[in-house]
Amino acid sequence: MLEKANDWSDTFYDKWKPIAMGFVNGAEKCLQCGKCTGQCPAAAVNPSYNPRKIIYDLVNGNIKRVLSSVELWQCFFCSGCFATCPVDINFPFFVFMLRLGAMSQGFGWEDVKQLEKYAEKDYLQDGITVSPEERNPYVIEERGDIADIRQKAGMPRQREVSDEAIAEINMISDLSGMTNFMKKIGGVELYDCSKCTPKIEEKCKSKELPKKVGNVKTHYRFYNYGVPIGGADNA
Amino acid sequence: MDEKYKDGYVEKNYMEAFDGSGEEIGEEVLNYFEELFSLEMPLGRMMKMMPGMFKYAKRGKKYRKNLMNFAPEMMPMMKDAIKDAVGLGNKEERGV
Amino acid sequence: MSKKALVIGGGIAGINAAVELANNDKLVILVEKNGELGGNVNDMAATFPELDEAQPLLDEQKSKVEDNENIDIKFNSEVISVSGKAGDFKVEINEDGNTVAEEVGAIIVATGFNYMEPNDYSEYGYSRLDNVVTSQEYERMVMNGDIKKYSNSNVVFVHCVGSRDRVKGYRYCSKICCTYSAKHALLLKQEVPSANAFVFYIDIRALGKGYEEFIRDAIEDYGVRYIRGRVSKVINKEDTLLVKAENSLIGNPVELNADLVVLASAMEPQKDSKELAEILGIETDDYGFYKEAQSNMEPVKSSKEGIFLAGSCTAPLEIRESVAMGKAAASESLSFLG
Amino acid sequence: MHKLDKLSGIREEIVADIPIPEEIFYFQSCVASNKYPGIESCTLDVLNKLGVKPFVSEDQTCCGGFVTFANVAAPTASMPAVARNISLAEEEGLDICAVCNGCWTFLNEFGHFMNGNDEVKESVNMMLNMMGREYKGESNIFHIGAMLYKLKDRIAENVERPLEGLKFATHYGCHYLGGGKYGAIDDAQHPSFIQELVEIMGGENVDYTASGECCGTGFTQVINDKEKSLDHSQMKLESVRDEADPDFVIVLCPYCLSQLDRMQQQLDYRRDVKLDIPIIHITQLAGLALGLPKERLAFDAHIGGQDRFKKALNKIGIDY
Repeated sequence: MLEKANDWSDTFYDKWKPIAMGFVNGAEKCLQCGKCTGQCPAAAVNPSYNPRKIIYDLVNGNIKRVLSSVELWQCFFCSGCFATCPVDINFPFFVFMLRLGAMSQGFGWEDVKQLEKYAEKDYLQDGITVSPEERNPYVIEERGDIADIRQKAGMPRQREVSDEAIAEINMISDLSGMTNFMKKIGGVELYDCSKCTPKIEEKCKSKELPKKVGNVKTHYRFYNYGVPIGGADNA
Repeated sequence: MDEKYKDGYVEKNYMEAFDGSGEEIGEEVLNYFEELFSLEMPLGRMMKMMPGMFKYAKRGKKYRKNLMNFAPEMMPMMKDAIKDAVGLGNKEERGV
Repeated sequence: MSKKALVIGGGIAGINAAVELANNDKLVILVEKNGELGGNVNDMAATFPELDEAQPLLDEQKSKVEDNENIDIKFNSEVISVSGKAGDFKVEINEDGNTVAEEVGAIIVATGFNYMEPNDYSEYGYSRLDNVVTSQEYERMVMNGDIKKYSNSNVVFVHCVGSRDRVKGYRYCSKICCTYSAKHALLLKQEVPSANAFVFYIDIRALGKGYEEFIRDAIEDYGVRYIRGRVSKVINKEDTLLVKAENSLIGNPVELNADLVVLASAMEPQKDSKELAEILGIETDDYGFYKEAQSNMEPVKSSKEGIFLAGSCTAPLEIRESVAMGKAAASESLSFLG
Repeated sequence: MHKLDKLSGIREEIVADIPIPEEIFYFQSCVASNKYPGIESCTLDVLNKLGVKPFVSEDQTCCGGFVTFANVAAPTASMPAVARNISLAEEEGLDICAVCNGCWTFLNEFGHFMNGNDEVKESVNMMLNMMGREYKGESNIFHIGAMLYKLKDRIAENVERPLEGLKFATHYGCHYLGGGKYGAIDDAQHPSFIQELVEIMGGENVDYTASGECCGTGFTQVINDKEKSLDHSQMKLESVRDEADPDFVIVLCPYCLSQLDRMQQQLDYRRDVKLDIPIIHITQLAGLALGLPKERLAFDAHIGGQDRFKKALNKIGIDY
């Protein structure tokens, strides 16, 4: 498809830098050398993922393509690109910011929704993001209850976090807007593909998608940086 | 490959997933960022903080004491916030 | 009475400046830090873009200096102090531990450059892995025939090691690496036709007469493969090396098994260039290269009257331009030599 | 092929700046506490044995890195959460020692950011003041790996159980050396300080091709895109099994430990890939050498490589 460069946003990148308070900057220094992609673990398993292209689009203002892409959500956050970058661009921070931007446009909520329980149930209730409850039955079968192992090692059956600490992080959550943010995530209704019938599928293609559900508009994301090759595995 | 990524769908390319031009979308995202990262204390934000402070205070005497100690610091901020709310509209003046 | 001239540095630029002055019946003192003339060209197997053997050419140049009665060569010596003004400099030279005082009318600085040692580039494994060498070491391997053992193997040439890198290297472009990497690949193909040469580049900067054609010849006639992408990592895999990069024209990561990796290390100013600048009283830029009086119109004049610049002490330069600059500096200095 | 003796990337100037304190604030990690308690017990015992008293605070919560970078929390929540945790150590006048690469980077990175940005610091402190706390930005944050390296002389003096005849491979993890490249004690691409510690403890180092690769967790990919995450872990683990075949793989980060350990079981069930590789944390390595009892090492919390655990531990005289 022919892309119209005058549809890109000339001002976006210039304006967002001060908003991010210097937390992310320097993308304009990019040489397009490709050192980041060459060592990228995500690029090694996702053929279309490419940090170099995302930076390129951001600097040139084609944020529509960045925000609506599946690729934006494939980053491993390993910081290998930052470690090797000849001009010191901290790419993972850009991904972090761009994901927030994508969420404001209604992309990627299905990923974030899966993670919400870690914040709401574990972090805010127990003060610990990883809960002692094991969700994988195979692991329990193999290893048994973690509380027993803690006890055998001479520690209390459960790591204690004081009530005061939990009250404090809950207050931080309320004050900083985290609670509201999470409510928004909880309010998203997602399309359940497992319940899909051929009939719905037909509709899915012909009818206007994405649709508005709850408070947040949810969209499907696109493989904007090239449809992945390599057969069904890469869908 | 998953149905939703097949040719038919991808053809309805990312351009159509957005309502506005790149410039408009950029502005939208920037406004969102501004709200998300703002450090100012407008009245609306103060009001949002109230339930959190009540919840915190309800937990016990010690928590209330922490809050009471903080009250003198809070009054000038409240005043500022109300002043801002009265002079709504000009963001630059508020030092965003 | 005509005055003597002082030339600091016996590399290719210094040699040409000295010879040019001597041919004009001026007495020249040539100060060389090492025990032999020639500087960095001593490590060169061949020149581009004609692939002439470098050593015979250099020997010819050296003999012009050595046979010349007007030139007094001081080996293993350094300038330790300079005073006075243009036309009337008083110079102290440390020659093999003895201090010699001289009076000269003009000074030509031709101290040259240094190949950066890419020890900080741990991702390329230099000095950590075997079979990872710099271009300088590779030229020596060509000269002593070590590359013959790489038959049927993959040899990878990596551009921009230390150049165009503001974190671990220098922001500038070293200018000649593109062409000399092509030269290296060509030499490999000529000596060992069964070897495969891969060159990883960001942009090709062939800024010189015949350079572009030289690189095209390498691609078209010799089958050197050019891949656009800076190498991200060189790791060892059993007995060979694994080179990881992105093919950034296609947009996919690539992996390549290599037997030898050649790093085109950046040209940097001599380590002591700033100290010499202080002795001479001339200005340097942030990197340590000497600053010209005016970058376009006065390329060989330094910031101080009577002191002239030649060759790669001003910026990364090829041989051809160093020679031209040496001669230009000689002719400009004539006016101070009475 | 490695010329480790020729050039080590360890940054001596950073190592020299690490103090050897009498007491340190032990920053508990969520994975260490609730999945691999051996890391927690070993850290406490090892620090005690080396003459550094660990201070444990029940007021400490999780660093909040996961919820922030998973985009579940508003980013404004992460700064005060980090500041609150650091302020706990400041109240005691202690430096912080983190056992997890994630905790270390998150506290370090955001702490630095607040120190350099008064506006943010003020706003964060306003929130903390409501709870009677204050963030000053005085405590340093060290990784346990760096602490152990700094204390290597004391380790050498205290080795009770030399690890002779055991082979060790290493996995440094991304967020200590790569993400925190300006604060880490070693080079990001050719690190060697764990190898040095292993040598001090009498073990043998083995190398493999994928030693510098990411574990494959991909932060949230292991939840959202499990197959891709498995692809990467499989590549890494197969390289370990085929090329190095070590008795233990030492990791710096509990999150990497969790991934490399648990994915062995997943790979077995889903793809029929048989791997039997014991993965242990660096504090457990130190615990082994310093002669901690097997209960405190708590290797029974690990899923993968239980057969190898038995063999290797029997070799150095532990009845496992």
